Order: sequence, then C-alpha cells, then structure tokens
Amino acid sequence: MQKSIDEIRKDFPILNQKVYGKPLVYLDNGATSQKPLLVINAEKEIYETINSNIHRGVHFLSGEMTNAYENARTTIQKFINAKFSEEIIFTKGATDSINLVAFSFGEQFVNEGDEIIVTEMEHHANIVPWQMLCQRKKAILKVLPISDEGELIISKLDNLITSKTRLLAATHTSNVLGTINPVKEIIEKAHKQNVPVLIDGSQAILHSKIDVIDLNADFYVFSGHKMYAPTGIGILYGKKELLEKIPPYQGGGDMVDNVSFEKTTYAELPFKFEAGTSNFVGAVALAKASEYIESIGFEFIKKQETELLNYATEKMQTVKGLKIYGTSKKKCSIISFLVENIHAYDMGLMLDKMGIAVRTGSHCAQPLMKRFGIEGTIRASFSFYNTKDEIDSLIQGIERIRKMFND
Amino acid sequence: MQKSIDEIRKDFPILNQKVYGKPLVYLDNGATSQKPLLVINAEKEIYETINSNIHRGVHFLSGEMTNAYENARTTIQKFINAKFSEEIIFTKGATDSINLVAFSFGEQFVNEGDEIIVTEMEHHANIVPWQMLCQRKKAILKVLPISDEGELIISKLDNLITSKTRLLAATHTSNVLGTINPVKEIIEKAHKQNVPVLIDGSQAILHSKIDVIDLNADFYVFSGHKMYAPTGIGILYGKKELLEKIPPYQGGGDMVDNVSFEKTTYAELPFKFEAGTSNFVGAVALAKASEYIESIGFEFIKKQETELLNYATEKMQTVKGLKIYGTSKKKCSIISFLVENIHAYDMGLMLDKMGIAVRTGSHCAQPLMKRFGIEGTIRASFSFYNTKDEIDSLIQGIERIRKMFND
Amino acid sequence: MTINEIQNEIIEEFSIFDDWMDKYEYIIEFAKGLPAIDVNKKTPQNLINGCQSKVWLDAELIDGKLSFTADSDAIITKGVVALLVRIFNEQPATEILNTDLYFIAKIGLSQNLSPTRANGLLSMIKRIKSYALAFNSLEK
Amino acid sequence: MTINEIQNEIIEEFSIFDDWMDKYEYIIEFAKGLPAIDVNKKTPQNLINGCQSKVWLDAELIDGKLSFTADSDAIITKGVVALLVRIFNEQPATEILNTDLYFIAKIGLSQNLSPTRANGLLSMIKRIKSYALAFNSLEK
Ligand SMILES: Cc1ncc(COP(=O)(O)O)c(C=O)c1O
Ligand SMILES: Cc1ncc(COP(=O)(O)O)c(C=O)c1O
Repeated sequence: MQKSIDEIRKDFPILNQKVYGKPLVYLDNGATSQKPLLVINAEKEIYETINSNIHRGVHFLSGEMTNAYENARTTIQKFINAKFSEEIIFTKGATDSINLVAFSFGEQFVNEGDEIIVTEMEHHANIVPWQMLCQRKKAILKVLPISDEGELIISKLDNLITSKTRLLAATHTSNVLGTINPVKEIIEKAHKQNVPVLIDGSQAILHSKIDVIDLNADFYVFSGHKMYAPTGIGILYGKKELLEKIPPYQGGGDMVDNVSFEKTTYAELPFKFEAGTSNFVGAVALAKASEYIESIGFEFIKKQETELLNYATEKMQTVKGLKIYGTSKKKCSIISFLVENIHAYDMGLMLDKMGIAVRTGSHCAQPLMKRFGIEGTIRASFSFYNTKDEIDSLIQGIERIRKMFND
Repeated sequence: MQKSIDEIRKDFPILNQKVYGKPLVYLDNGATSQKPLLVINAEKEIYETINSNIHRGVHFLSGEMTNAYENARTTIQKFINAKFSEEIIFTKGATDSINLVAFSFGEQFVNEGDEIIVTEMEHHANIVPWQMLCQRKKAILKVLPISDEGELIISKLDNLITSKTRLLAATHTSNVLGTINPVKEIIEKAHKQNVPVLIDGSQAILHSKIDVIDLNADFYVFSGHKMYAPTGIGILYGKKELLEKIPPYQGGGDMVDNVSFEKTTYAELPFKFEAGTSNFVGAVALAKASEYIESIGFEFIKKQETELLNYATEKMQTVKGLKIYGTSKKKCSIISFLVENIHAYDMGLMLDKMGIAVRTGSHCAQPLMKRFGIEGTIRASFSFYNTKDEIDSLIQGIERIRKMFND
Repeated sequence: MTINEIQNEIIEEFSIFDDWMDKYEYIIEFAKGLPAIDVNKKTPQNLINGCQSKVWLDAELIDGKLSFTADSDAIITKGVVALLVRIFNEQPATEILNTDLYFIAKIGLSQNLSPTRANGLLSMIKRIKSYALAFNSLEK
Repeated sequence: MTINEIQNEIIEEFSIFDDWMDKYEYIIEFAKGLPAIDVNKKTPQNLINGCQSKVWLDAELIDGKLSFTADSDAIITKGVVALLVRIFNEQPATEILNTDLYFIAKIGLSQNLSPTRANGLLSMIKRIKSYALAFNSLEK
C-alpha cells in the first residue's frame, strides 16, 4: 500500500526538526537529498556485521561483503535497465564519473583540432572536465545554446556537429532551470553522425525511471547523495563496447590483472575502472536508496512532485516582481527565481531565518547565469517528501521579505 | 583512564560475533580495519541532524555541515601535524590521492626522459599510477630494490637518483612485510638532490603518530578505511607551495573560481583539488576516527601491537616449515608467511572455516612476490583490539592444517 | 571611541532583538547609512572575492588614520560591511591589526555568515587588516 | 550415470559431514584421485584466470564424449575441479551445456568459494561449458 506523506516523512528523521525555533522547511533537495532510515541503518548495520575488504579475501566476512557489493551493482543495473552489470562503475559521484570519461575517452579518441559539444545549461561538472581535456589535447569546446524559456535549441545541433565532433555531453535535467531535455532525441541526432553522447543524470535519476537502453545513452552519470543515498558514491554507466575501448583512468589495486615493473595488464570490466578500495559500503547504501525509491514508486513520486511544482509555480506568479527562470513545459520540481530589487543572497539569508532552506547563487552554472544576464538566482527544489504547507511557508516568507525591501 | 582490551572490543560491535559457529578472529586489519561505534554513530547522527550540501549554501544546515567538514580538515591537520589546514585534501582514498599527484605533478613537472623512482615493496597503488604517468609522458620508472630481510637498500638510492629524477614514491610501511621504512632518512637524501618525495602512509597512519613536518614529506597519503574510518574517504597531504604549483586534477563544482566557456579560473587550496560534492560525511567520520585513535593513544597502541607482533612471531617460529617473509627489525604488526607444501589459498580457506580471517595472495604487490620468488603469502595483521588468545587460535589453526597436509 | 567601545555599543544595540528578522531590519538600516564609495573606487582591485554578493572596499589614510568606504550589491552584506566600517573607521592601524572582533559571535553573525565557503565576512576583515598592515609599514 | 545422478551422489557423500574441516579432508581426497593432466597440457591456454591458485583444465573428445584432465597448485582448488571432472567427464556436450549445477549450493561451495572476485569455480565451469560448446559445434 502506498505510504502517506506523513508516513514518508517519518522515514527521514532529519526533516522533523526546528531551526531558529522554526520548523525546518528543506527545499534544497537539488543540492543534496535527505536519507531515509533504511539507507542510514544499512550503513550502520554493515559496519556492525560484515564490513571487510572485498574481492580478494578468502574469508567469510569478505565473501559476504563482496556479495553485498556485487549485488548492489546488479541492483543499480536493473534500476537504470543496463544490459550488463559490468556496465555499472562505482565512482565517487557524478563529477568523478564525468572526469573519468573526459580522461579515458579523451586519451583514446580526442586529438588536436577535434571538437566536444556541451550545452549552455550545464553544471560546471559537465563543463570544466571537457575544458581541461580540450586544453590538454588542443581540442575545441563548442556550445549548444538555449532559448529564453531555458530549452535547448535542438535545431542548432545539426550545424554544430561536424566530422570533428568526438562527443556530446548534455544534462538530462537542468539543476537551475528544471528543464527536462529531450535527451532521447538528442542522442538519436548525435548517433546519426556517429557522435557518442554522455548524459549527466544527476538531477534526473531521482525524479523518474531512467532506462539507458531506451535512451540509447553511451554514458550516463549520477551521484548517490542526490538520490537519497550517502555522500561519496556515484555511478558511471557506459556501454560495454565503449568502456572496453578506452584505457583505465586511475591505477592501483583491483584494476589490474598482472603487475610487473616491465609491463602491467589491466583487469576486465567493471574492475578496470575501479582502482583501489571501492566505497563498498556506500555502494550497498546506494542500492538500498534505489530500492527505497522503487518502494515509493516513480509514479507516486512524479505525481507528488508535479503537484508541488505546479502549486509553487502558480503561487509564485502571484508575487509582485517575482520572475521565474526556466519556463519550459517539461520541468522537474526545481524553480529558480528572483524578486525585483532583492539580491538572491539577501533573500536566501532571510528565508533561512524563517527555517526555510533554499539555495542561492550561480548553482555551479555560471555560463547559464551569463546567458540570462544575472549573477544568480534563488532556487527551491522539491522532493516527494515536501508538502504544500511547506510551499505556503516559502511563499509567505518571500512576501514578507519583498515587503521589507519594497515598502 | 586507559580502557582495557575488553572495553575496547566493546567499541567494535562487529568483533563480537561467530562465523561458522566459531568466534570470529579478525586478523585482516591490513586490508581494512573495523569501525568503533563512535565513528559508526557519527555518520548516522549527521544524516539524522545536519546533512546538507556544503560551502555554497546560505542556510542553517548547510552552515553546520560546512563547519563540521572544515573542522574535520583542521582535526586531520593536527592529527598529522601539517602546517596549514589547506594542505589537507579530502580524497576517495590513498589510491585516489596517489593518482591525483601522479596526474597533477606529472602534468607540471614530468617530461619525456624524466625519471620517477618507486621501491620494490610498493603496493600496486603506488606503482601503477606512476607507470601510467611514465607511459603518457615517455618517462622512465626506476626501482629501489630490497634486501632478503625485506628492507630497502638505501645505499643504492644515491646512484638511482639522477638529475632526471622528478619524484620518489615510497611506502612508509609495507602492507606485506610489515617493514617500517626509514622515510625521514630517505626524504633527506632525496631532498639533497632536490627530489620531492611522496610517502604512502596507508599502513603507517594507524600504528604511530605521523608528523609530516618532522618527516619533511612533500606528499603524504592514506585511506580512512584502514584507520577505523568508513570507506570512500582518504587524505592527500601536500606541501602548500607544491600544491599551489601543480594544476588541478578533476574539474567540476567547488574547485573553480570563475567559469566561462572562454576561460575558467580555479579556486584556492584546498578547494582546487576537491571537485564536486565532497564526501563530507565521510570526512567528519574520518576526523572522528582520528579522535578515537588519540583517545586510545598511540603509546598504548604501539605497546599493544608490538606485544602481539612479538608474541605471534615467536609462536610462528615454533611451527615446522613455517617461513616468515619480512624480518626487518623495524616492523608494524603485520606478518606474512607460508608453510611448506601448503598453498596460501588452501591455508586461508581452512583458517576461515575455523573463524579466522586472514588474507592470502599477492596483496596487491606482485613485484614484491616476484622478488621473493613466490606467488603469494598468508598475511595476519593485528590491530590493538586483537588479543593473544586470538593469536593462539591462529597458531592452533595453522598447526592443525599443517598436520592435515604433512601427515 | 575605541574599537572595543564601538563593539560593545553594537552588541548592546543588537541585544534588544530576539528575532532574526528584526536584526536584519537593523542591519539594513546600517546599510543605508553607509557612506557611499566613490564610483571610481568600484574597481576589480577593491572587489572582495569569495562572497555570493559583491563587496567593494576602499581605504584612505587621512591624518594618520584609516578611512573606509564600501558598497555591496546585497543589502545585508552591505549592512555587515557598514558595521565593520563603523568599528574601524578612523582607528589607528596598529589598533586595527590587534583587534579581536568578539562582537561577531555576540550578535550571532559568525554562525550566520559563515556558511559560504570563502566566508564573505572573513574576507572583508582580512582586507581591512591588510590595509592596516600596508599603511602601518608605510608609516615606518 | 547422468550428470544429475552424479550430483546427487556427491550431495549424499557430503551430507554426512557437518564440520567444514571434514569436508575439506574429503575434497582433498578427491584432489588426490584426479587423473593427472599431461605435463604438456599445462599451457597458458589451459590456465584458468582469476583464481588465487592456478588451475589448468584440458579436454579431449573421445568417442563423441568429452574427457577432462586438470590440475591445480592448491589442493582444495584441485579437489573442486576434480568434483567437476567427475561430474562432466564422458558426458555428452549437449548435456554439459544444459546442466544446472545445484550440487554447489547443496554442499556449501557457492558460499565458500565465491569470495574471490573473479570466482575460480565460476571460471572453471565457464571453461568446461565453452569446451562443450566448441565440441558441440564441431559435431554439427
Ligand atoms: C601500502 C598500501 N598502499 C596503498 C593502499 C591502497 O589503499 P586504498 O585501496 O584504500 O586506496 C593500500 C591498501 O591496501 C596499502 O596497503
Ligand atoms: C546537473 C548536475 N550535474 C552534476 C552535478 C555534480 O554532482 P556531484 O557534486 O555530486 O559530483 C550536480 C550537482 O550539483 C548537478 O546538479
């Protein structure tokens, strides 16, 4: 049976607290999500029962921990519908995953004069690694622009892609605008010209079912901490045939087959890309988080979050001088906005004192800010555990501050 | 007051269990250590109270979490006596730290024909990243050999270092032989010829007080999970003036100052090297682990572990056909051994069934195995929470297996 | 008034508020009273890095004492820098260098302005002290 | 005997042990009874990767049936491969390909040999099946 919101909120102990004597209203989910007890306790339980280093051990605990870790891989494989479990690489997070691809794919396939395409709405994590690669290889970074509504101008893609294009990196969902990009269509277009595509799923993975086979993504990355799992763990999905073609990223234990000072050979997938002791406890907790998400159900999540998004958008439009950035028809539950004459930072600081946690600033997307000619926005991002009451608090807070400034 | 071993063991719930109906004897501490409740509960508590993304947030939880994270940095700074807190970089683990240096130092300072020196007793984590660097830059990897006792032949260092040597990477303590290397002397020798030194402290950090200023190490790396902290977190210490000179490793959020498609500038230390959402919960737990260690006290740890090492060494010497690999006078509580006519793997599997967890195989040190002309060893590694009774169980187990094979 | 006398004054002024919004109203009042910085002084050199808001801070030496002007695009930041200007304006450089800014904790700002990584408040204080240091060594 | 008959036989033999060390003694017995592999067949090609111990496995087709020989430097591994040889020796290739090796779980080996990442037991079974597959397609 479907849990009620009240029941769901009980799964997240952190939500039931006061800050500055006011009930906490946590609307900074885009930065990081809170964790259900199921996940928190999974880590604790591992450390109290089976914690042990994995893979090479011959003893009982090591076996149990290895099984738990490899089962976590299979769970994530199913969660995103990957074809093979070895297409799931455990990393530190989305940033780590993108850097891995930028390095390893870059070493193999990017040379002087080649081109990489990113979009104007990317998070720095999906810009800077490509810039660094381009600098190292003397390649060129090209940018797919966006419209005033905050949508990718897909029609420009055909001209942007040339015979020199080696990879296209695009976000599935904007962490600032909330825009859900038509990544399936983008991938199809890129593939027509033989360009592989990396999708940054950091803000998508928690809102709806991801099916990497259906999307036909070549690489798909996300962080655990944004999908109700702990910090320090993330995923790189890559198509097997591509992962096999590119060299390893980091060197160390577990990623080698044979090591000698003369010649070292590397292990098979997925181990080739998992150098050193993996965050195996984090990996198991990540799998638990995905199970928690599925127990709530994406249908329910989508319904709840859409309701919150629509409700908040409607209410915000009644606030004088409030402008929403990102007005695509396809949005996840993220709203960026500014109120006339009020600096985002002032708004954020004051909302905080009312117990309302939002994020302010450039949201690691400075080029996007530049596109809109602003320094930053206030961002409220909702999870299925948020309520309409909380949105009412937010709106009241905004109104109060607006009056303080504009009267 | 000093805790008794019984009291200490109560801090580690995992130790008090049976496997195959036998009391668990956990002697695989070199692979990963168990975690005290203080550390386990610290993570749980964070997720239930202040979890929130750090640094850029303007709200209460973000502030609390940022403070906890930055205080963790200061705690680790003091733990290893670094001069500046920004010399402490949080990484995924020792392997991640070494790869960071191999890349960033390599980009800045290593060119075709240059030389990197490692030792014959290194873990793969301190070999493969350098091999990969050498391959990329057409540089040359040179190796400092060891004696039959398992000690570095320091006298060969002077000849090994040339005007082409760019860096020396050596382990503080061997994860196989237990040898504690005279790293201070090595660093001094290297510095005389202007060669910076990276020390792999993975197996040293948990056994005695590390003072990076006294050692005068240029880089010092270790993993949290081997020092009673969770998986997925580690440290790179680097001298400020060196860290400032080398370019960033990964690109993404938090490590930038200003991002535009035309030109990106990077943040100051330590952030320059911490791209993406850091494992901030792991970092706080790591600091807690260091506090736990200090509450037990290195004096007590050293005394206890030396006693266990000496006791086990003595007892093992009474076992017919048992050979210990690594007979240096300066050893930490790690013993590698083989028993005549018995494959390490057989021994490990059988000890396991008696509840005794040891590690078998090459211990991610294949070149070292080659040096001794063996395929692998059995390794028993003791923590201060182990007891003489447990060593008795180990010896009895070895004897029983020896008889099974040799009668 | 000495630096500490001004600090104590500020602490007392803030002591009447138990609500944060009232404190902010008060800080905003300060912001409005801040002597405007010369437009020509809003240079990149005078811009303080590491805040989510922009802060410009300039100093001149007048009769052996430092005179500060400042501005910010965010009103709370401007109010905070106004507090600092009120405290440090016309104080001898050596005094500025040796000051312990206990008022920050007392009025609750340390907790409330520290969240941003490159702490805006800290950067402002650093900048003020570096001016003091520079003028101090000039004087010798 | 069919493959499953042999599996059942093994399960029954092991059922009398409730102590692991006794099981190992028994496995070691098997190891000693394993038909020795020809020294010339201990080639890198016949070496199975991913075990902590070395395993060589060779197969020949005799009268339309597969005949296996094997060896290992570790005695327990050798005993395990001996169990597999006992089961699969002289069985038709199609049977080998379609076998579900339930005896592994029943005698407790799945749990006890799986810890190593590149599971030795799994690799051995894979190798045996790939021989069967190869011979099967040869026959057609
Ligand atoms: C000496 C030494 N160096 C490096 C490492 C690698 O540490 P990690 O796997 O935690 O990155 C280890 C761990 O086995 C080690 O013992
Ligand atoms: C769209 C997007 N991509 C990438 C990232 C980077 O994720 P992480 O910091 O967890 O590596 C984020 C997180 O802010 C994001 O929102």
